[in-house]
Amino acid sequence: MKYLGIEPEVLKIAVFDFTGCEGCELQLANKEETVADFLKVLDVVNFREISSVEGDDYDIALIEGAVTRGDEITRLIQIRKQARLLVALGSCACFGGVNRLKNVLDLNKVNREVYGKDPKETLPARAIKEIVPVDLEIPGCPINKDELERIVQHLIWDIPFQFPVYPVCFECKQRYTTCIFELGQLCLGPITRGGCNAPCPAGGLGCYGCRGPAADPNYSEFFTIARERGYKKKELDEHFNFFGGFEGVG
Amino acid sequence: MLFKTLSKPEFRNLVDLLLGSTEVIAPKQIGVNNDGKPLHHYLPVQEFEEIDLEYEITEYSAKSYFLPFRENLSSCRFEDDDWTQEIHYRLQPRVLMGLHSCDINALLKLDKVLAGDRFPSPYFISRRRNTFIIGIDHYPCEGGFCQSVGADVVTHGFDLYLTDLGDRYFVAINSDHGYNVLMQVDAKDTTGQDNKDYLEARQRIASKFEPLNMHNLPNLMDIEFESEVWKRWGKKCLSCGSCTMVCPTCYCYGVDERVSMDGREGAKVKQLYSCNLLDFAAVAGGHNFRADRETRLKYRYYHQHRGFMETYEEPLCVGCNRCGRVCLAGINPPEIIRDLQTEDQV
Amino acid sequence: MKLDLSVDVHHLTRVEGHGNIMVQVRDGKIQEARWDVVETPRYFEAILKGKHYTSAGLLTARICGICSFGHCLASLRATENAFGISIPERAAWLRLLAKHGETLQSHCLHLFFLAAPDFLNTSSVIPLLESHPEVVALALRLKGLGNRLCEVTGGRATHPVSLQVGGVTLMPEGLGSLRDELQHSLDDLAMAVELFHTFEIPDFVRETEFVSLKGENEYPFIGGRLISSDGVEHAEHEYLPMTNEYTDKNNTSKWCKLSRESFAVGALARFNNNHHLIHPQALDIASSFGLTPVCHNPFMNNIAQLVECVHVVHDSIRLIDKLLESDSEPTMVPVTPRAGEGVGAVEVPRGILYHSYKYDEKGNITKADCVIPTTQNNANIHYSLKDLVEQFAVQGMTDEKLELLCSMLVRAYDPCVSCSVH
Amino acid sequence: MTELLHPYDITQEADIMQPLDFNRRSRLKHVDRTFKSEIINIIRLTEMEKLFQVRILDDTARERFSFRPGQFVMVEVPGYGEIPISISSSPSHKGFIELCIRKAGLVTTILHKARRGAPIGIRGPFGTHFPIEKMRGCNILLIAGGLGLAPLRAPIFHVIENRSNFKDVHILYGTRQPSMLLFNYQYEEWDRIADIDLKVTVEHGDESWTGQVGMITDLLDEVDIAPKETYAIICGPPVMFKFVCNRLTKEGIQMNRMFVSLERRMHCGMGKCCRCNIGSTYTCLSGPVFDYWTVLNLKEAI
Repeated sequence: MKYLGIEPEVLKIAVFDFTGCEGCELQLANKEETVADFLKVLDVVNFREISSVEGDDYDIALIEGAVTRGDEITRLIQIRKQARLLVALGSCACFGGVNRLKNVLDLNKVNREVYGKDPKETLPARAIKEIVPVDLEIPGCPINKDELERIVQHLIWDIPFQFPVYPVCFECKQRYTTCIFELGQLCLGPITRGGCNAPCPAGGLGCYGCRGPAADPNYSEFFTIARERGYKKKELDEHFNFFGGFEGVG
Repeated sequence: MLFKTLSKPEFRNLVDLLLGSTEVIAPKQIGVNNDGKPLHHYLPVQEFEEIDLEYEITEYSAKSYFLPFRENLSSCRFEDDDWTQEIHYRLQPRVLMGLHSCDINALLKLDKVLAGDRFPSPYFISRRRNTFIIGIDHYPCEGGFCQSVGADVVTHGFDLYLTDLGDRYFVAINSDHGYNVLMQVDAKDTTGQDNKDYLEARQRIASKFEPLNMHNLPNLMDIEFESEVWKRWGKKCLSCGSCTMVCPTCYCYGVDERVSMDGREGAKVKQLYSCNLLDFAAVAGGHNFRADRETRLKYRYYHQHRGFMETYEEPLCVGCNRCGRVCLAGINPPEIIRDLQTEDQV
Repeated sequence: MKLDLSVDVHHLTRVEGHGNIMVQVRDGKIQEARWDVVETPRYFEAILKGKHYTSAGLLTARICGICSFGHCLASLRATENAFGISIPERAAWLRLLAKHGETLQSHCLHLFFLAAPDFLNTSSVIPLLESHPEVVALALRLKGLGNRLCEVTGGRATHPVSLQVGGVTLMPEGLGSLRDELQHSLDDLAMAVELFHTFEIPDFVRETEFVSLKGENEYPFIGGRLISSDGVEHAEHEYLPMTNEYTDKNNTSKWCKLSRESFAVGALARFNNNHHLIHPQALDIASSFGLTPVCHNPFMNNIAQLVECVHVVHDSIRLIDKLLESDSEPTMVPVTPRAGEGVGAVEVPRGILYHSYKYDEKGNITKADCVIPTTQNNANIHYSLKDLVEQFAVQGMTDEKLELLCSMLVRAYDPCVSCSVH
Repeated sequence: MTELLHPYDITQEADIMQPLDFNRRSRLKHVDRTFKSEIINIIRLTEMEKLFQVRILDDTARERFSFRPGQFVMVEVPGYGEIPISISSSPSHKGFIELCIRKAGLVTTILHKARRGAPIGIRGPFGTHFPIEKMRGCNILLIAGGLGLAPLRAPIFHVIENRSNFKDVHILYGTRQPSMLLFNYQYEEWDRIADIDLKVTVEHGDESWTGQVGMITDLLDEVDIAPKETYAIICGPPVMFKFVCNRLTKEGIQMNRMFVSLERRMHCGMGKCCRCNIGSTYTCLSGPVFDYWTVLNLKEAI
C-alpha cells in the first residue's frame, strides 16, 4: 500500500528457533485467510522451519525459544550482530517460558534420570534478553497472530507500537466470559497483560499469565483475593511460575 | 399510557410471533456459578423455552446491544495513494425482552448523552430506534439499590412493560409499535380487578427495597475529595475495567484504526474503554493525568454521582450493582457511599 | 568405478526442530550415513513431577507447537485412566473432532509447506505464492479448515484451552457452517490428489516393522490396543515393551526398537495396520497411488497423509452430525483425583504418542513418561538413510542430488524433532 | 413470516434535519464523516515540529468551513488514527488551515513522514474559542510557552488583522532552548508591525543566541500592565500557565479575563468518549479554552 506519498519498506526478516516448541513460528503460517498477504510484505531470508533459503542478509530477526545450551549463546550473539532489530517472539524467548520450570531442578540428576550414561549438555533456561539486548518483546504462548500482524505493519511503517496496558479481565468482559473465579478456579487474568483477546478464560481455563504482567499490576490485592478464596501457595506458585513471566512474584 | 392484560398462553403466542419475524434477545441461563447460583446473559434466542424471565439479574447489562464493545465506525478503501470513506449504521430491527427497570432507565440516561446533546450519535440512535423493548417488573435483586437512585420504576423508554399477575401479565404500552405488536394477539382490556392486582403487585415490590442513604451525595463527594475513603478503596482496585464493562451506563471509549494485511482497507474501530484503566487519561508524550488507581476509581464515582448530576440533575448510576458483583476486590457502590457518608461523622 | 560422495546438512530445513544429516561415501563404500537429532533437551518429564493434574495437559501441549492437541489429549487420557474416569460420549466426539482438526492442519502443513517444494523444485512455499498461487490457496484453505476445527473444539488453534481432565469445557459454536466447509473441502482434496499424482515419489523399499494403535470398529486415533505389523500386540498401558527406548551418544533424542533394529510409526504405519477401517473414498485414493498394505516405501508416508486427510474430513462430518443431534448433553464429568497410574496412547499426525503418569492421592504427578512418535522413528530414519544411500549412491549421483534425496527421506517421516527431545 | 417490525433508516432523519450553523455538527449522518483534505505544504519548524497547510478538497465544504481562534480539529490519517490538533492559522483565511504538529505518538509520527499532496481527513472544528470579541478596546497579552505558540497563533493573527480594535498588544514567547523556537521566521514581521511588542526568551541560551535568557515570567517585568483594561491569553504546559496566571493575578488582572487552552487526548471531539474529562467536564465541549477561574475549579486541570 502506497499512501501519504510513502513507499512501504519490505522487511528483510529472518526467523530463528532456540529451545521451544516452535508453536510461535507456526503462527506465522497460521491465520490462513491473511497469511499470503502477510508473507508478501516480508522478504523472508531465513526461516528454517518452512524454507530452505538460508540468507544472512536480514534487518529483523525474530527469535523463538529460550536459551538452554552453549551453542545457542554463540548463535544468538552472531544474530544480534547482524540484526538491526531483534525481536523476542513468544513467552519462551521473552521470559524463558515453560523451560524455566526446570531451573529449580538438580539438572545433573535429571539428566542422568533421562539419559542415563549419555547425559546431554544443558544450562538453566534463560530469556533472550538475559544474553543479548532485545529491541521488542512479543509475549504469548503462543503469540497472537493478530497482534503480530499489527506489529509487522508498524515495523513496515516504522511507527511505534503500543501494547495494551490493561489486564486480561478487560478483554474477557468484552467477550461476555463468565469470570473464572466465579466458576471456582484460579486465574491470573487480573494481573496479566491483555491483548490476547482472552481465549483461555473463554474456553473455561484460568489464565496462567503467558503474556507476563500487565502495566502496574496490583499484586497485593491479587494475593488478598486469592487467599480469601482459599488458594494455597502451591497452586499460586504453579500458576505464577508456569511461563516464567512473573519471576520473583509470589 | 395505555394498559392491557395478556394471559400467559397469549404471551407465549406473542413471543412466538416475534421469534418468527425477527431477532429476539432475552435473558437466558448460561450455567451456574461455583455456589450453584444460576448465571444469566441477554442472548439471542430461537425458542420460547430458552427464555428465563424469572432471572434475578444478568451478569452483563443490555448496554452492549446499543454500544457494542467493539464497533466499526467507518471503513476506508485505499487506492492509488488515495482513500474513500464508508460509513454504515445498523438497520435491522430486533426485539430485546425481559429488561428490568434499571436497564431501561440506563438506556434513558444513555439517550441523554448519545441521542440528545450537540452531537447525537447515529450509531447509537440507529440501534435504539431499531430495538423493540419489552420490560418486566421484578423483585429487588441482592445488593441492588435501584430504588435509592430512582431507577426502580420506569415510565418510558420501552415499547411494552410487563408485570406478572400470576396467570396473566399486566402490560403497559408506551409506543404505537408496542400497541400494534400487542394487537397481533388476544390482549384484553384491563378490568378493575386487573388494576387492583397490578397496584398490589407494585406495592409488594416496592416494600422489599432496603434504602441506601444517598442524601447530598454530590456535595459530599466534593467535600470528601481528598478523603481516606478513596485511598482505602483505591488500593484495592485492580484497574481491570470489569466494572465499567458490565455497567449499563458507562459509555466511554477509545478509537483506533487498523489496516488490513493486504493494505487495501482500513477501519476506524471504537472500543469501549474504562476510566479505571491505567492509560485512560494519558496523553501523547507520556504524561498521565490519572496515574494512580485511587484517582481513577474516584473519578468513576465522580462521573456517576456528581458530574452527570451537575449536567442532567440525576445520577448516571441506576443502582444495579453489577459493578460490585463483578469486582474481584469487592469494590461496590453501596459500601463506598456508606463510607463517604460516615467518614467525617465521628 | 570410483565414487566419492559427501552430504553434510547442518540443521535440516523444512522440518520441525533441529537435526543433521551426514553421509560419506568413499570408493563406493558407505563410510558414514547418519541422522542425528541435536535439538536442545527440555526435561518435560522432570518438570511434570509435582504438578497438579490440572496443569499436566497444558504443560505437555507445550512439548510441541504442531501437535499440541495430540499431546494434550494423550495427557488427559493418561490422567483420566489414572483416576478411573470415563468422559461423556459427547466429549469424546469433540475430542476426536479436535484430533481430526490437528491431523488435517498438520498433514497439510507437511504436505504443502514442507514436502511439496521438493517435488515442485523450489526452496519453500514462498516462491510458490508467485509461481503456483492456486496450490498455495488450496493448501491454505485446507490447513485453515483444520485450524478452525481445532479452534471450535479447543478454544484456539495451538495449545488448546478447553480440553480438560473430565471432558471438554467449551460449547462449540458454528458447527453447521463448519460442516458445509468440510463438505466443500472434499473438492479441494480432490485437487490435492491430482497435484500429488504429478509428483514423482522415489521408488525405495525397505522392509520395516510398523507400529500403531489397533482399530476395533473405527480407524484409530485415541486409545485402544497397540499393534505391530510383525505381530506384536499389547494393551494400551503396556507401552513400554512396545517402545523400548534407549539412548544414543550422538542424539539428544532417544531411539526405540521392537522386533527389529528399528520400527516406524506415522500415517503409513496407521494405514498399513488399519487400512480396512479407513473411509472407502480414502482407500480408493490410496489405491490410485499404488498405496496398498503393507507398503514398505517410507516416501509413501506423504501419500498416506493425504489419504488420511480425506478420511478425517469424512469422519469430521459424521462427528458433527452426531454433535448437532446431541446438543444439550453434558461434555464434562466431575473429577476426583486418586492415587494411581495411567497411560494415554494417541495417534498424533506423526504416529503413536504415549503419556504415562503416576499420581498421588492429591492429584499431583509423582512420575511421568512421554514417548514421542519421532523418538520411535529416529532410529528407523537413521537406518533407512543407510539403505537409501546404499541403493541410490551407486546410480550416478552427485552430492546435491543425494543431499536432496536424503533430505526428502527425512522429511517424508515428517519428523517433529522438538517433540522427540522433550 | 409476518414483518412485525420495520427497519428504521436513520439516514432519512439525518437528511431532513436543518444545519445549525456553519459546520456539520447538526448533520446526524455526517457525525463521523471527515472532510477529505490535501496536505498542500509542509514546513519544517524544528527537529520535532512541522507545520502542515491543509486544504479541504470539496469546494462547498471549504467555503463553509470556518472556525474561531482557539478551536481544534480532529485530524485523521485513515488506517492509522485520529488526533485533536488546534488550528494555528488565521480565522479569516479561507483557502487552507495550518496545523502545527509535534512528533509525539503514532499518528503524528506517520504525519511527519507524509509527503506534500497526501490526502488526510479532518473533522470539526470543535470546542470553545478565545472570546476575542469581548476584548475589543482593551490591551491584550498573548503569552505562549513551547508548543503553546501553535494555538496562540490564531488569536495573534486575529489581533494583527484587526489591530485597530485593540489597545496595547504584547506577544511574549519562551522556550527551553533556541532550537525549540517555533515560527522564528515570523518574529521580524510581527515585530515590525507598529505597536506590537514582541518579546522572546529561552531558558538556556547557546553560542549563537543573542536574545534574552530567562523564564517567561521575566518578560512580564518589562510590560506595564493596566489590570482593569487588559485581557490575557496564555497557551503552554500547565506548570507554565499556572506561574503566569498567578503573576497576572498579582498584577490585578481578574481571573475571568485570563484564558488558557488545555491539552487532553480526545478520541471523539464530541463529548462522548470521556477521554478528555477533567473531573467530569468535557474539555472538547466546554474547552479547550477556559478562563482561569474555571480552570482553578477543575480539580484535575493543574
